Amino acid sequence: MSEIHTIDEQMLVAFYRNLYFARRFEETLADMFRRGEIDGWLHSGIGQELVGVILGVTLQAHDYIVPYHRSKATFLARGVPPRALIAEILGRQSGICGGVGGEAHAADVSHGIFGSTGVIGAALPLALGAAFVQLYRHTDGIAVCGFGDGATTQGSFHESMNLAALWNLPIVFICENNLYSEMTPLSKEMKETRIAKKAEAYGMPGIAVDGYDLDATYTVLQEAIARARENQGPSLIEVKTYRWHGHYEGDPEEYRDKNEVEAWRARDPLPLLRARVHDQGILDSQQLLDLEKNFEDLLSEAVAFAKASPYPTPENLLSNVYATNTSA
Amino acid sequence: MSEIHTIDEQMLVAFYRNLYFARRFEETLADMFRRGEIDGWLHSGIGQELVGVILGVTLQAHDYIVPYHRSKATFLARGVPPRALIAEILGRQSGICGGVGGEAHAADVSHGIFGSTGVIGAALPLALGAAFVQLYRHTDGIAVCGFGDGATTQGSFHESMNLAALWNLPIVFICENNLYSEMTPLSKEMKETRIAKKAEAYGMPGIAVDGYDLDATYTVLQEAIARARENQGPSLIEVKTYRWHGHYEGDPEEYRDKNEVEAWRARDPLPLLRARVHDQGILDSQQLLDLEKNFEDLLSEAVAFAKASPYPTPENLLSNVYATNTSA
Amino acid sequence: MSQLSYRRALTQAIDEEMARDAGVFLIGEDVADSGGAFGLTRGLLAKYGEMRVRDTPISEEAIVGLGIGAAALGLRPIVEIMFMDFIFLAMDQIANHAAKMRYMYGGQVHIPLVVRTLSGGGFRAGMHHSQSLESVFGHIPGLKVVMPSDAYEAKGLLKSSIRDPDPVIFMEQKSLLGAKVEVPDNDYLIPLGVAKVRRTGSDVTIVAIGIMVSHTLQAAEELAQEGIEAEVVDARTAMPIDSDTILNSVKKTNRLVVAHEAPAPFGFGAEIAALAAEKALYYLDAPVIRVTSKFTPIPVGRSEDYILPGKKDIVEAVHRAIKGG
Amino acid sequence: MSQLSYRRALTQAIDEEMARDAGVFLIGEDVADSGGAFGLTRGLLAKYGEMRVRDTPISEEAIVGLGIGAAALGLRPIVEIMFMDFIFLAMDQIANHAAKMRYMYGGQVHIPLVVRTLSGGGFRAGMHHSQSLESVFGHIPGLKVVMPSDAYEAKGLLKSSIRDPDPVIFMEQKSLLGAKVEVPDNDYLIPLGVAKVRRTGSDVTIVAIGIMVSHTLQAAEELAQEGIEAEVVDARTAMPIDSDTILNSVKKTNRLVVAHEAPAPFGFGAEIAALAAEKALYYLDAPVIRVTSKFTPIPVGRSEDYILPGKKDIVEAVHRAIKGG
Ligand SMILES: Cc1ncc(C[n+]2csc(CCOP(=O)(O)OP(=O)(O)O)c2C)c(N)n1
Ligand SMILES: Cc1ncc(C[n+]2csc(CCOP(=O)(O)OP(=O)(O)O)c2C)c(N)n1
Ligand SMILES: [Mg+2]
Ligand SMILES: [Mg+2]
Repeated sequence: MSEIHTIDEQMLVAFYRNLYFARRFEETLADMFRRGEIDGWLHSGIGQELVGVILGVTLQAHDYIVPYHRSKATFLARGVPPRALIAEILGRQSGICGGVGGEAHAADVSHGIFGSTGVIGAALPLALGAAFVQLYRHTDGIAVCGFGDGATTQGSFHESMNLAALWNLPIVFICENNLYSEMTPLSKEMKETRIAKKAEAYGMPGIAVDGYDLDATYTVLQEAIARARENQGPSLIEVKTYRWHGHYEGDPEEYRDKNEVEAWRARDPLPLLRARVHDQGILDSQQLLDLEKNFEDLLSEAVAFAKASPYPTPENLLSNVYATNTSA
Repeated sequence: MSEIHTIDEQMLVAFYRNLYFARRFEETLADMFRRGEIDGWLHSGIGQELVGVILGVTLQAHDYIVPYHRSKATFLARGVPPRALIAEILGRQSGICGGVGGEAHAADVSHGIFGSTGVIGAALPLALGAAFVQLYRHTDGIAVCGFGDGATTQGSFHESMNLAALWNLPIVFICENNLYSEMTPLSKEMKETRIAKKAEAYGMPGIAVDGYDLDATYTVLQEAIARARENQGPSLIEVKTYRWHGHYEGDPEEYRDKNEVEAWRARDPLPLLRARVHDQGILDSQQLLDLEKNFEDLLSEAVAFAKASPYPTPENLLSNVYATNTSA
Repeated sequence: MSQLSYRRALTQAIDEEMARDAGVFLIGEDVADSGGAFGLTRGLLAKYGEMRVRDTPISEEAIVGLGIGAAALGLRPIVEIMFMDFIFLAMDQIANHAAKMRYMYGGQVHIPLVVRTLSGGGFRAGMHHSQSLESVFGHIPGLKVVMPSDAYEAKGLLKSSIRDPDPVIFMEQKSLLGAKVEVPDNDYLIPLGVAKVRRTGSDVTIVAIGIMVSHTLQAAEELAQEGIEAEVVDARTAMPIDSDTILNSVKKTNRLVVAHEAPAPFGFGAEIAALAAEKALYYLDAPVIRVTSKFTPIPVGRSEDYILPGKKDIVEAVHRAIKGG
Repeated sequence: MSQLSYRRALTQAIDEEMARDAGVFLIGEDVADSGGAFGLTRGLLAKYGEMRVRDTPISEEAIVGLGIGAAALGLRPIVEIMFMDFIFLAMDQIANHAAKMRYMYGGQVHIPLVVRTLSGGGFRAGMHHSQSLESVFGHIPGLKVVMPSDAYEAKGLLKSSIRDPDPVIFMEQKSLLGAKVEVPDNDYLIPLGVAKVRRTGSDVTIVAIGIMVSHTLQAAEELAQEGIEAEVVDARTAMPIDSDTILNSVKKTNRLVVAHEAPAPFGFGAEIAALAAEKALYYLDAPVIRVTSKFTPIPVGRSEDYILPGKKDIVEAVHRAIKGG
């Protein structure tokens, strides 16, 4: 990383808006889950929103994101309507995937988001395809692929890093290292825990960054994105971050120390960013409160919309297996 | 690698005997293939025998080898009867696998050889099992796993290296880098072509060595073997070597330059080793000739035996699908 | 004898076999420290130590391969794949290596490996956490495939699987985890490849497997009230298939319905229907009917209820079978 | 119209489609510089350049995943897996992603991906170079599976597969590579999911797929000399299954034999037999007979001849079907 890139006022506000909203979105979902309003599971991204926000805000419309599996922040910051995202998580017809994919398999190709999967590690090969399409079409678009530390021990990580470097694909791999893979700590996933360093095996730059430091993360991401965009090749970014909630909502979290959680929570980038926006005089207290109030309304409306939406019909559920009208 | 280990006279002779025999064995098979005496394929290991010979001679009886797929030298040097190996390659009942496995899938567990497979890269996870068994049983035995450069781009390579380092398994990974994967040159397999360096991503030592240099290769292997045996952990050894024949016998070899082949052939370790055994006064010319003559007899006998052996019977071919008498 | 959940029956089976045979060990993601993502292996680490109960990284291919290697060389590994859907990542190791190794090495090795995995619907977690893949594995010569239908079956079949000399894919039925039945505290085995007639009847044979056995037994009760006596055969293992038990029942009832949770094409029902069409054709008085999931991926949330088959589908199928088509 | 080998028919199909549609590209191990391990893609690199014809490292999972991603975002990838046996390494990408992506994203994407792969026996290279896995893929909702039975079929079906909006597993029959038939030089398509009656007959229906079609046609000639007229249906695709064509034939001949190279359990024959038992039971005058390989891995060398099915087995099966069991 060279010197820190400056974030202009407009972007700072965009980051704040999106970070605030992503946090409230996550909190709202967690509450809903606790109240039994969500079928299946919920994997909270709370505490890890910053990277997704930066990506969502800074990437160009023709870039593709294969999102990190907790990153609802990416979806929102890219402009996916909150109501359609909640509806998807609730399995409703009005969801971005018609309510069939749900939390783990949500995609919105019209917003350049694709490749989400319930299979850890499987996103990376898919992301190669997105990068290859950019190359093939001679666009200046890129692909970004997010995943966790746990995914780096999958064979697919290795094959994908190798192929991306070999073919000089316009892609940025972003590993959100939150120190755990479900209940397993990093030290039981790998002996070499410096994930960024693994990039060397592929002849690719690898950079680690504190994911709670907005400026550092912004800088590292912008440089990697620029590299990819200018056809200088892929990068691996290891973002050191932390999830505040359990692996899934309801996780008893016996495997980690409350103090560890508290230490990360104490570094929460959200109030820091709010203070910065305020102290730099970009938005005053009232403007901040108005903005936050607006988001609460937006959220309530989105939840109400989603809850009122019907579930997929049998006809919906039998569609889209094939593009042609094939029946078995 | 620290300083070069000295090879004592007895071992030098053992290396010579085995290298000579392995070479003649390979040549004999290639001739037979040309004459149409072998069904299916033959993948010659000619030019790459040295590593297999060193391993076969120096490993202990309770060590396991998962052999590199061209390494007939390993089998022979470990004491597998040549007749039974040829019979296997000819698909005869008297082969080491009853003639069912053939060249690519030959194993001889009584000689500690297991895990060969027709699937590139699949041997590495299997080898983890062999190393794990040693650990589990508290033996001082180890596992050695051979594979080519092509295998290092498989996901299984990554997962296996990671797990071996993490669990401190007593294993030595040996990559015979012969610069090609079938018709594909190394530069089209990976951007970072220093295979040994890839070990760093796993927190494992990785050492490259000239596989035509007996002393260097011997030293590097002995050190890695000792490390594994003393529970200091796994290693990755990249042996730089070259196959003189095509990928398979009959390969038109359009993808490489004859001069490249000639340059490697000119460095053939076999005559060098012969001269060394002779010049050091360990064996005189007559002893060498006698020894070589003996091997010719052994080979002829082995070929004759194999050719005279029956093919598997229907009953043989229907056995061993299950250990129990299950029929579908 | 006590009421035991499917979950605890599985734990007990592993525990008893680990106590009995020092060669049995267990590896998988989150199986040790945290006792399994679903608590199935709780307590085992404390009892058997780190050598025998181990957490692994997310490396399905490597851990299954390790299991195969260790099995071939004399140990008895149990490898857990958290959800069956992820088993595809280890497919080469299972289908090309575990299944074929004994054969390709001419009988030099056994592969007493058990791959335990949660299968089927019930968690509403969608297409990557809900599949039942018994027929994919049953098609590969060399593998055995076990699908216990309740806690009693789970314990006896898992113990047999662990002792079996061949590789076994052991499919734990997700939606049965909490279901309790009487389970003996002591050692007992249920042989692999022997189906069980769970209910006798003369009007129709329903061959069911896994979770569908409970739905079928309930359907049979309902049918009995209409005067239709169904014979319910719990197939127990998708491979080997106990064709004698199945065909004998068909020859008696002259009608066949097959029920499984996986989709129909190339599924368990196809094989059973083919068996009947091959070996009991002249006994069949009505078309064979398959009760299966719809031919789609499994959607998330409650939508899965529409895709997966249930009691109602079985009752309807029997009505059709009785009517003769 | 000229005599063309299966091998060249495949090359021609790819060539024509690449010329026609700039979105079609081809990747795989050794497909570019050396024109394929079996020469199937010779000349394409020179013609279409490095962006569209690319050698890959040995990374089956990554290259298939790349193909899926590129397909979802609008290109038409052809990914070659050198031997079908290695497809297991890409199984998660194919079965969990190519197959399910359209469904799980609610129809936002198509996956016009073709995975071309050499399948079946014929090279005598044993268990890791000889499998036919159509039923494994046919079982997964979302995939299509194509098995061309001669050069004419190969060209027309491959062209359709490339244009198809869904993921297709295209199984090139190894032992047919050199076999020649008349093949039009021009553009023609054979629709996926439409079986072809290759020979009409009234005494028995033989449904065959892939390489077994040629064995079956030969068997039919032999049977004709005994006065038995077999109707031979080339299924062409294992998924979708053209049940109409198959059932109509069965309803006409009242006897059914199914022939495929894969083993019987959960195989193509199981599905066809089940179809008949479900939808044409009352038309069947004799047990359905499956002609398949034996239920073992495939041994190396000439031993494979004993394990794989051939003309003789078909003739015998028909004799049994005619006798009625
Ligand atoms: C192939 C596969 N194996 C196991 C799982 C179960 N699983 C879901 S999330 C997870 C941990 C992932 O850890 P990481 O990649 O670090 O992401 P995090 O959840 O920490 O954000 C596991 C093991 C899975 N979904 N896919
Ligand atoms: C999974 C898999 N993919 C492809 C092949 C076909 N294949 C056989 S050998 C080979 C090249 C292997 O190269 P390398 O590992 O360098 O070993 P070498 O043959 O050079 O000794 C390939 C691609 C295979 N056997 N297995
Ligand atoms: Mg993590
Ligand atoms: Mg090589």
